[in-house]
Amino acid sequence: MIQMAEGLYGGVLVFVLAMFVGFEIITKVPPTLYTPLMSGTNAISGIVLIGALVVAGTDSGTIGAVVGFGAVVLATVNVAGGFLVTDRMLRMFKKGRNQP
Amino acid sequence: MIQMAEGLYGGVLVFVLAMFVGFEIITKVPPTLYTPLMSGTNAISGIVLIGALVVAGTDSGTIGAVVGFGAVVLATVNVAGGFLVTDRMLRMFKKGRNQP
Amino acid sequence: MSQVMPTLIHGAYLASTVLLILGLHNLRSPASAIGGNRLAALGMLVAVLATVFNSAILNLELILLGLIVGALIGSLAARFVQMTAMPKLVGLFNGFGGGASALVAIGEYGRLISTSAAPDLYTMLTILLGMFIGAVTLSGSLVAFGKLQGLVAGAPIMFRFQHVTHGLLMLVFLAGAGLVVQAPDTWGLFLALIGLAFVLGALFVLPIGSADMPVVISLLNACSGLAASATGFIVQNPLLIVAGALVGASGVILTQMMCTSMNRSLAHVLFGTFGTSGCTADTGRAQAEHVVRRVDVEEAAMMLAYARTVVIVPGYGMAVAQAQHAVYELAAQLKGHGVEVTYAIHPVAGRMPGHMNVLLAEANVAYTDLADMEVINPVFAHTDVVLVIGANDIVNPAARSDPQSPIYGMPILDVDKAHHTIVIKRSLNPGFAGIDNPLFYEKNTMMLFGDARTVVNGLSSEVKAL
Amino acid sequence: MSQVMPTLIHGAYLASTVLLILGLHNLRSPASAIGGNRLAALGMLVAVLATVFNSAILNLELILLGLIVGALIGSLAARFVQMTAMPKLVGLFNGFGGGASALVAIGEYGRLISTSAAPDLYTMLTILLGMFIGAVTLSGSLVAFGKLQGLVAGAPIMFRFQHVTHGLLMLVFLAGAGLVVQAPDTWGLFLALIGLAFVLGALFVLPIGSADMPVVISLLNACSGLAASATGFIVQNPLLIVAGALVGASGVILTQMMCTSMNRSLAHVLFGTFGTSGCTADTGRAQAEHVVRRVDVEEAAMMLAYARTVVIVPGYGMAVAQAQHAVYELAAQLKGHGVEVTYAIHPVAGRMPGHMNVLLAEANVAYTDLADMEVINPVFAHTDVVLVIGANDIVNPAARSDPQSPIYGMPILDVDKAHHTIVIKRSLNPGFAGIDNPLFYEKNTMMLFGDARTVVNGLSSEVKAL
Ligand SMILES: NC(=O)c1ccc[n+]([C@@H]2O[C@H](COP(=O)([O-])OP(=O)(O)OC[C@H]3O[C@@H](n4cnc5c(N)ncnc54)[C@H](OP(=O)(O)O)[C@@H]3O)[C@@H](O)[C@H]2O)c1
Ligand SMILES: NC(=O)c1ccc[n+]([C@@H]2O[C@H](COP(=O)([O-])OP(=O)(O)OC[C@H]3O[C@@H](n4cnc5c(N)ncnc54)[C@H](OP(=O)(O)O)[C@@H]3O)[C@@H](O)[C@H]2O)c1
Repeated sequence: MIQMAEGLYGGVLVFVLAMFVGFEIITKVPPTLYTPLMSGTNAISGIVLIGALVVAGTDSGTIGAVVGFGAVVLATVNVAGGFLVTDRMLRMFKKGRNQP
Repeated sequence: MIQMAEGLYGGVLVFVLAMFVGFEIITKVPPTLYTPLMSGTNAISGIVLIGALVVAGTDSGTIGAVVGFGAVVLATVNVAGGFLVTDRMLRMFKKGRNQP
Repeated sequence: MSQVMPTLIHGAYLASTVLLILGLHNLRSPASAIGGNRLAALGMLVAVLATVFNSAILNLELILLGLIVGALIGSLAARFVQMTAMPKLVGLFNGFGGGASALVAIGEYGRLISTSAAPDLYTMLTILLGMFIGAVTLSGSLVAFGKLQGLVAGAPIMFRFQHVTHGLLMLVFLAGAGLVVQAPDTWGLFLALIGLAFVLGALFVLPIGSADMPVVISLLNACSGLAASATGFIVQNPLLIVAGALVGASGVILTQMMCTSMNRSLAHVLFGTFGTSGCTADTGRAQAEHVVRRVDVEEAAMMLAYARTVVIVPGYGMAVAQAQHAVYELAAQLKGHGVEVTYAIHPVAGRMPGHMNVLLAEANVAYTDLADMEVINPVFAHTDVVLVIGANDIVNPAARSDPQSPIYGMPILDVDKAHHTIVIKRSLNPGFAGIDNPLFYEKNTMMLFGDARTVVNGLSSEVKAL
Repeated sequence: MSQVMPTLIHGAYLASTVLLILGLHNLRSPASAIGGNRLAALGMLVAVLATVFNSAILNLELILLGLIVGALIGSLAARFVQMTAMPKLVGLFNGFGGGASALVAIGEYGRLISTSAAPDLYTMLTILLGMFIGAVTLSGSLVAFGKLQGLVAGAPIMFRFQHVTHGLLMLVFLAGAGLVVQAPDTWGLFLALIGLAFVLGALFVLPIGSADMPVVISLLNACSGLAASATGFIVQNPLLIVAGALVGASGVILTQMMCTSMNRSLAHVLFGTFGTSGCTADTGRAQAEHVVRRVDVEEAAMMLAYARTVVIVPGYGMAVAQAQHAVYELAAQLKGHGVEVTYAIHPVAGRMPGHMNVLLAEANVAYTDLADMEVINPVFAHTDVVLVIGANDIVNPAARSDPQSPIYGMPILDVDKAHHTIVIKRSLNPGFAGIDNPLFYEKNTMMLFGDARTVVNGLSSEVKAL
């Protein structure tokens, strides 16, 4: 049997599956929403914040702390800014009164 | 850090992602193709043949051999029959000459 | 275990995963579907070859024999099955898939307890899960097949306290499973659990009427996928998990779609009773009150041939009568007379999703001549003649107008809006839902009684003679 | 590492994965999109909280400070950015994401080589990959932002042998990476590689004209996702892999879509030179040969107010002039006169996918009043007046008729088929593609020269006065 565990194989499989999920979902997004889609996915790429937290939280000297702190700030700007600006944009989209 | 490796978590994650892929793909299949879809996915569920091969290939006494043999036969019927009947059905679908 | 060339086998499994997904993806249009199915088959082949070459397989002859026997049976079945028997075949194959999963779980159980180390909790749980889903799928599918084939009584088989009995048996199974987890190496108990799972599967399907079998089969399709996924957890192979999940998703969506189109909940299909009572009474009352306009073959042929537009609505009766070739012939004759002919396909016409599409495709009808419900419904108002062939529930206007009707709210084909509607069936008997159809008594409806194939053949010759 | 409550954190990460996917899934319609975005944000929050509580984090104050500073900057930017500056903002944020990924890779490198054991090949490779994609994304995004902001020269910056230089630098990077893998604990070399990656990213974007920045930004969007995925491999967290892959897929699809709509290949955008030469010559020739019909604000207002149907085609000029509110006002006036007003949206109108939709939404235009290209094109033939506001390439009929044109084959809005077309722009100058537009010389085209906002405001007052 194949060990599911093996790092690289498992990781690549997860990556491929997620790519498929992404392709199938994004091709259904209408052009109307492309700009919010860009800023929204932008926010999602801030997921690297999770990695930044781990790096910043580990004891690895001053350099480690500085690098970690920088990563946390950058990723948080991305996350907070991305989701908020997307929300702001989407709230502007309104439905016509006459159409369903 | 989280070990990607841990069996259950990795397996469940892969399962969830594959479910999403399935849902997104299948909702795009037109009703015209629902019957071939059923028989085609039927064939795919014969993937358990991989497991059957492993069981049948391991030395585990007569019972093991019998069980393994049975599993291989059943799964192969499923795979071969499923793909072939789907192919037969799909070959019947024809495009009209006047429409594009 | 044996990891002779781990990178190669991982690559092969990854390729197989991608091929299976791309294959399904290509099922999105009839033009690409053939290629898609072949891609998926290729993916399966890659996985099988990689497994055979990778594992240090001991009894290769046995395995080859199994593969050959299976492939032979499978291809013969695929070659000779009639298109009208597809629901049965799919049902049977589901069972085989489930059975294979159960056997793999059992085999793994045997292997694990014969080795010294006690299997851990996780492994035992996945084995029990795989065995349970697999066995339930197998016995459930066999009963469903039996019902469709007429081997088992089609009518719902019920007895007192049946739900209570099911629940109790389920509890017994869970208790037994708990025991097995605690003391894994007790073959006796494990065998008893297998039997119990088998019984539960059969008991689950027996109370459901044969008319509801398509929904059950679609659900068991999902189960066979989930069984494969569970097996993937047992043998720790993600390829099985992925492929099984894809099948599971597909089965769930199709089941859901059928329930929505029939306007019933899944629970109602599985635990309710439907299509067995009340129909005769209803029909009697209705027939007495209303007037039925009949038409004969000659007159119907005239109406069709001199129409500008004709929409054909096929239903279960066309499948039963195997009239699809005759229908194609009639449409060809009409087109020769300059009539514009379209086929209107209701999502749950027939007894299986996409049933009519396959039958008409078999009879050479181009899929571009078929129109889905949403497309064709607005067209009926401008249609000269609608020809309903062996369809009933899917054209029942009570679904639109009568809040008391059990099918109220179900989307239907609005054939009653056409200028003229000709309905071919053998009697005024109800269809699948067992309820009367006000369409038959409408002013612009004409009934053309008889077996679908005979009548349509008759229409063809008349049109030809015109 | 620290696994205080492995099941809980796994559950949280799984929930986060599902929330992110469902969030994206809900972006499929404007009605569900707000909820979708919030679901995704919730998913992110769950992941962050779980991580903070799970890891035995040492310097919690530092982390909290980082979170607060980042959140503050992010929310201020989100609150005050102008909708017309969205491309810039997205570009900058991409850079931040890439930068964070690079820093995580660098931090992990530092941690690993400061512990005794030599990091294995796999880890070193993922670290180098994450650092490279992250650094390239950061410097590329900064240059792109600079170009859009006017800090860096917008024109393509090129020099001799530039592609050769890029190639050589890339080879140097690969060689250096090889060395680092062999002898991991050489900080100097690693730092040099970081610098090199940074330079490569900048060199990659510098030669591309500022007009092509939207494509570059979309591509860098994909890169920021892939960088996050690479980081997921480094810190062995599948959540990062999944989320990064989702972003990667989205960026790739949007890039592809833009290239298709502009009828150019991605390679041509990245390595070709476009929109810089030939335009003046073309324009000169064309102006000399053709007659241009002009119209003034009064007459145009009359035509619009007395039309039955008006289609408004907004383009980049409307964004530049910030005329969206004025346009809404004009449409309201016209509707008051009983005119049926629709907006026609070309997929690459403006400078960013969906640009016009956002601007019009900002000005309160209902998204149900907007029509996509496929829907509106057949309608133009029955339209009384089309009002083109600051659009040029997207209505250039040369794309249909002139095989010599660089945009030949690009799908356009067929405004030349309408009864009358009024074009508002400041001159006969070309737009993004730098080519002349035969539409301006057609018989039924009238030019209304001036700044979009001023002119549209003028039209509004005239219509009001009628
Ligand atoms: N497609 C699916 O996936 C699916 C799944 C589950 C359930 N269903 C259900 O199945 C039904 C399908 O509707 P439907 O309109 O296609 O079928 P139907 O409502 O079952 O009606 C079929 C009609 O065909 C007639 N018929 C039978 N044999 C015939 C023959 N040899 N020649 C001529 N007529 C014949 C019968 O009337 P006579 O006896 O008077 O001839 C019967 O009324 C729906 O209620 C749907 O909910 C469908
Ligand atoms: N949307 C995207 O995702 C995207 C991405 C990359 C590239 N592009 C490209 O961008 C172009 C978009 O086409 P488009 O028609 O929207 O824009 P365009 O072809 O760039 O034309 C814009 C026109 O607006 C006029 N204009 C500028 N400022 C103005 C003002 N203040 N008032 C009035 N008019 C003004 C300009 O003419 P004057 O100078 O005469 O006023 C110019 O010709 C396409 O070529 C597309 O391929 C789009």
